[in-house]
Amino acid sequence: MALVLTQDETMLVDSARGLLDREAPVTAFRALRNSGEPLAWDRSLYARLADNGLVAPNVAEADGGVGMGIAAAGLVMEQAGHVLAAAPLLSAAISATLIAGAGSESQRADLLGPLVEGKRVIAPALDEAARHDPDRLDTRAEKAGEGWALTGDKTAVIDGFDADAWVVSAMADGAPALFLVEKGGSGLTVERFVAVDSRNYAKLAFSGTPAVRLGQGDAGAAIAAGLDVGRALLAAELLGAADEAFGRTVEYLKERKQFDRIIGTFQGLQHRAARLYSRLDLARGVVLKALRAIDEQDADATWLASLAKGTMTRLSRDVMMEAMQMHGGIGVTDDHDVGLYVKRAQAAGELLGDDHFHTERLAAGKWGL
Amino acid sequence: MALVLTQDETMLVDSARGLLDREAPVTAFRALRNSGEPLAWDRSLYARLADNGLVAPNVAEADGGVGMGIAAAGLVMEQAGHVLAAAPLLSAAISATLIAGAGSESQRADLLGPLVEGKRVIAPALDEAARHDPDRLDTRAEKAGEGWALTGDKTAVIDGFDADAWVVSAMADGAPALFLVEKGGSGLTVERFVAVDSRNYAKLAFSGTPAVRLGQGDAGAAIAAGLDVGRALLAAELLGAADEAFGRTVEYLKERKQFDRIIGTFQGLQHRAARLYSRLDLARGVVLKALRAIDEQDADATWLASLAKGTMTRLSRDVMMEAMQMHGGIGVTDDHDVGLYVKRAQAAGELLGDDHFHTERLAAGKWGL
Amino acid sequence: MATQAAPTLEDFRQEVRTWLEANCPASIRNKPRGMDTSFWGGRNPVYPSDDHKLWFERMAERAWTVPTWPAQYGGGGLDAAQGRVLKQEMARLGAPEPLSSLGIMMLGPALLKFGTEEQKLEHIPLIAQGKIRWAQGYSEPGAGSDLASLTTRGEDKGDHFLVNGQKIWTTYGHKADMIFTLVRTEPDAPKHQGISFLLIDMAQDGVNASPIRMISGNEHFSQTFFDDAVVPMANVVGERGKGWDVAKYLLTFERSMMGESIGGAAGKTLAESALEMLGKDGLAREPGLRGEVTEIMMETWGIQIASERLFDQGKAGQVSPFSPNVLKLLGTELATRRTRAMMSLGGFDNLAVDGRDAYEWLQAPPNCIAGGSNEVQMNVISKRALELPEHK
Amino acid sequence: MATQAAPTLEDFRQEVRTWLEANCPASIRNKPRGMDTSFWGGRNPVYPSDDHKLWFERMAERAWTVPTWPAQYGGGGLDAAQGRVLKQEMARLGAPEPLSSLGIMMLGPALLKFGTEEQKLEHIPLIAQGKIRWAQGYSEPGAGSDLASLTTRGEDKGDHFLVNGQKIWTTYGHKADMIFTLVRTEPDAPKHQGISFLLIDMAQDGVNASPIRMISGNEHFSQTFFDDAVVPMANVVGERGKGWDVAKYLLTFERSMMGESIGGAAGKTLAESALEMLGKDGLAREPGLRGEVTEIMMETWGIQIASERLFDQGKAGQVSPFSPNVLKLLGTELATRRTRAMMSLGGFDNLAVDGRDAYEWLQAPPNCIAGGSNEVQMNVISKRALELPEHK
Repeated sequence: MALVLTQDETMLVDSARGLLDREAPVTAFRALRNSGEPLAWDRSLYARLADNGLVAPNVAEADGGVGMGIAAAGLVMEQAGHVLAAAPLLSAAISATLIAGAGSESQRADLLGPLVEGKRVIAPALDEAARHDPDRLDTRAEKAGEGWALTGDKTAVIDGFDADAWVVSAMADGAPALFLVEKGGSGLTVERFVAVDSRNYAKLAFSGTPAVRLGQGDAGAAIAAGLDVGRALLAAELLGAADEAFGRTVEYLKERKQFDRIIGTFQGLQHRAARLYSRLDLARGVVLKALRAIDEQDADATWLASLAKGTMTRLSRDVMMEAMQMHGGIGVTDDHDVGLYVKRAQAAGELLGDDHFHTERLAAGKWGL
Repeated sequence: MALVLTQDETMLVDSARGLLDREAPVTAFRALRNSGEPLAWDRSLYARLADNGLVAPNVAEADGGVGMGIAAAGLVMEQAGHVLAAAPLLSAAISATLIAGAGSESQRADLLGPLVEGKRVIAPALDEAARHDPDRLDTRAEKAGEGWALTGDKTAVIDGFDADAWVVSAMADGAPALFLVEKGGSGLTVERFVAVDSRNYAKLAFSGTPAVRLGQGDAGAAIAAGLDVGRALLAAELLGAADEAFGRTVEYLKERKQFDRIIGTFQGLQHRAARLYSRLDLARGVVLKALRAIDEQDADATWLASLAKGTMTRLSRDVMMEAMQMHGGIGVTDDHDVGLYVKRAQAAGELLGDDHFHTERLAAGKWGL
Repeated sequence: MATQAAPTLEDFRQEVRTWLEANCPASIRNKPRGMDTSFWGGRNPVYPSDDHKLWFERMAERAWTVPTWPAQYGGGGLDAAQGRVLKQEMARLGAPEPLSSLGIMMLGPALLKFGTEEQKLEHIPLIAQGKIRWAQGYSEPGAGSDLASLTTRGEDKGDHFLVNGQKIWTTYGHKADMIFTLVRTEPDAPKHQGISFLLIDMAQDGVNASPIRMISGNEHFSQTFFDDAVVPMANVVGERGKGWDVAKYLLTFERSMMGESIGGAAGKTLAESALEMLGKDGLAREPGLRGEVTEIMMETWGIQIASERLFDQGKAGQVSPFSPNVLKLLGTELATRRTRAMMSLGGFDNLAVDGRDAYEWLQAPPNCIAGGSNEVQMNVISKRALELPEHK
Repeated sequence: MATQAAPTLEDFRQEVRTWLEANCPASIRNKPRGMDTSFWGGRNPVYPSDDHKLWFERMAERAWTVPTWPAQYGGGGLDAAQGRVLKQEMARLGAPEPLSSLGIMMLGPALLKFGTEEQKLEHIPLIAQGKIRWAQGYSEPGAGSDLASLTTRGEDKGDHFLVNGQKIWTTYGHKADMIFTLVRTEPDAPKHQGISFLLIDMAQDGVNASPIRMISGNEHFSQTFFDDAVVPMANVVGERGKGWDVAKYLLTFERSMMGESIGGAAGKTLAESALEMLGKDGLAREPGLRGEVTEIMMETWGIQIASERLFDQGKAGQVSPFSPNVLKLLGTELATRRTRAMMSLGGFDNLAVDGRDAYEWLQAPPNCIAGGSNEVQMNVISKRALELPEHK
């Protein structure tokens, strides 16, 4: 596994960054937030991203995708993190992984094409606890005629409000399984959750809701794969967001004057900035390694996903604190962009497990502590 | 409880500092270390300390002491920490607490007078695990004629090598009890333990060793009191040592030139020094509060002892790291005093529970986490 | 060792306890502080509830809005120990402050120290009775923590100054009646001098304030614009050109307050919240989070002890001049950690944009910047407490 | 994605594995590194054991003491990927380095880049075969990390320099045969210039070295005194007066090495040690210590990945010039934390003055100072990577 980008990947990054800089600058996200639009993302932007092959680029060519792996999806997420692009990229990549992992051939053909084309938004609904706890799976699926019926509650559903469908985990016949629930199904309640990061989230309640099972048998491995992917991608997004917030802060240090000096000349601030630079430099390797490990089915892939998510949750938090502190008063006003990064970092940090969760997961799972 | 010193205490501090500065400067400790003298402390210095009422000033007047409480003992330890005075002050204060807590009236009269006068060194032997674990008590005491016989092993016995006697915890009749073991008893092995801080330590092995029981019944409360006292006093000593190492470092910052500048003018170092100053300022209150709480039998006394020991273990470690780093190369040579403080802080930090131990003790015991 | 509690103080405690229990309406006890549950006084008072009004009026009648201020200026006349007892008993009952006020927290102490007898007699009773709501106006756009470089100027017109300029981070500027502020009145003096401490009535055309929205959504601060604002000469506090001394004295108060408030009496401890939110079993499954909670509890206890020690040192006349800097630095940082830990404890649910925990989390970082940024605190400690040299 | 493992590399791996298994004596495998178990070569070689001697001779025969150096100067001639395979296979078997040498780690790379053909032909084979033990002499008393201010001077005597002055922190100065050093040879040049990189034979009256005892008790460093030491003109590496360029290039190596060594292949991981020392149950009773171990493991993994990435970037020609600074800063700090955690794990027993853990704990902090203190690393990152301005 080479921890440098391939030429194809470099081109993908350039294309993603170019598109996002043009069409999804932070001002666009701010406008969307201020509009109060419940969807919380921009349909035309998402269509443009799909047109450019940037939606779930991990979907295999055989399934209608570009087959560039999770590394490519991560690089796109990193660019999206830079501009806080509001688009259901994360949910698309996770759902695609779940569908590819559990679905039958025909289900993959039916579902993945439209997903990659940005025509259908399918949100993953895996969590049931306020603090991420993948072992908790109380939602039940029972046979109902030809299909299945779900009963239970889901929370922290990313891009789950006004989605076209949801991939839902539930216990079926004593094992975890995955189901597709279509919008408007009976006994389905979709509650919008308005979060500090102004993204799209929902809580779902199922009460005998009709559902189609993805494939057959135990979907535990597919769910685990979906979690790994989600964690690695969130780490990549946090890397982009932290990189951007840090970069803007360094620029501010070069401009702002206090006590008759450019504040960037104060060694107290210089050394703090140098530490963040160093940690970001290391984290870049960790995130890329996690993405590559998933693509190469490395035995450590799931642990590297935790390493990346845990590392980036903590690092992005520290970067955001310093970004606020070094910007001074202006950085904690709503008019300034720093706050938007702070809020996104907090939300992305908590989703699919924060630093504490992943530290413990590694301690117990990887190192047997 | 007032968190300022009384006039008597201020006088005690001045007297202790004066005596120690004159008769126990760091050079004296270094000479003792280099001599390889197994006792590792200076009998004449100890006699002078005792003459001045500085040995176990917590011993009540009724028991032959000056009755100034643990606060006074702590203030003396703090001064001893400043100069790294090698004298069995800590073991004296702990043993005195154990004897006062468990001993009969006649035992207190017999034992505490000579202890306070510096004529007999009695070392506490409570620990049995490499990592402090007061719940572990495998040493057994059994009736043997008029007296008792001990069997088991003790470690981390402070000032335990070549002591005149030891106060030893052991299980007797199903409850913890305290015993006095005299030097040269049969079935007693005293192994010298040469530690990084060049202080006096021993490991003891008992095999049917004759022992006199202190008082009767369950000595659990006396042992707990001894541990509280030991922890608070170690915190006080660490405060003195950290204060001294920090003060010397600040002075060095004012002298040393690098890159054509006094290094104390570098804001990177200034801010780090300011943080340590702030933490030391807070810690001073915490240590004094813990000492006062023991004297006033405050309900939180045992938790405050843990707060003080945990806080000072961590803070002194951070101070010592910065002392080395800010002194640069010279600070990590054996010729320089910084290393002596580093080593003492490590040892005093581990004795009777380090930061991890006390943090957990508070989490579970005080806050029910 | 003798304890502080002389019998008379214990009597006072009993009396206070009885009175508070009889007079503090049950409906307003043990409510979370902050947000919109405080009464701020002013020319157009807005009471959070009728019971708040009742409570305020009863307390104001005894002047227990300002219990330790001198009685001759309308204060409660209690000594420091009695004031502490009142505070403790209010905390014990969960009674709210009857009146939140920058006049009490900041201007009053400054007037008592630097004000003329006329100023004290004019302003202090109005503060005690909540008649005037005061704002604080120090910082300016571009100046931030560097107060010495401020440019708002007051032109000497004989019996008054004509003030022009702009302030930022004016606490409650758009809701206040009057503002105490730093204005450059001696244009020829060196930068650190020539600044006066002026009291300005905001009910005039020359003063306009507009709110600043913070990342938490609150609008406690504003920008304040002075455009030929008229300020009588009698409204200079302290000497002309020496406003810096008054401001420094006040900043000391503000800093201690910001730091100490962390250990605030009211509300649940972080450990209690953690147990409530995740339970002991839940915490056992997340040792990292449990450890973080424990460390914050330990440091919080340290800050509380520091605050207790500061009080004792005050009585003994042994206060370190740098305690406010230390408390501000460590206290505000600890608050950011504590509020962040609360966010983690609540997980996804605490991301709710209208949640109390999210609000407090976003309220904490500004305190590391306000009142002299924490970098300024470290500079002060480094230069004045440690006497480290400055680079020429 | 294509992996790097071309079939031929796999063949090479098999061949290496077989050869190592046949040639590395079992008695010296899987031994803790450091202390006195390494072979350092030199004119008066001291082998830790006969098996070490055998191992060294076998490796030296294949020039696998310096596997990736060019064959024409006596190197092993392997490419980077093959060199890595050899390293991995040695780690897998627990085989020690056959020859520890500052000649290999530092001088060799400098000579290969800056040396004349004559210098390469003269010195590199001797380094590869362990015939000369080299010392490094940069710092001076009073100069520390501020190398530009050094004062040891070399007087131009036509065909040689006469060197006078004093160096400190000379690595293995009192055990070495020759020393590479920075000497001011152009007295009229500005401070940052006028320094040359000289190779000095220590077997002469004009050079004397005495060991410095460190807090760990080791004596790896010395003070070296030059008193009319004679250095032929041919022993200038690189241009006269441009020794700074050579030293900077070498410091880069040193820094990466110091940082990367933290993730070292040999030995147990901290988690393994923790389980061995306290057991799973013991750790469960000390969640704080367990958490500390976990965090260090995570950061160690991060450093290992950084080192892997640096290698891949090297192959792709995409190395960041600041990676050495980053690795040095974070790696040496992590080592201090790791060795300290080991001290805690061992509790009282690890306080033993002759214990391995105590030795390593006391060995770690000097690395945060040596090779350019970590403050210097932060300065470099701040000024060059972030381009933050300097205060005039």
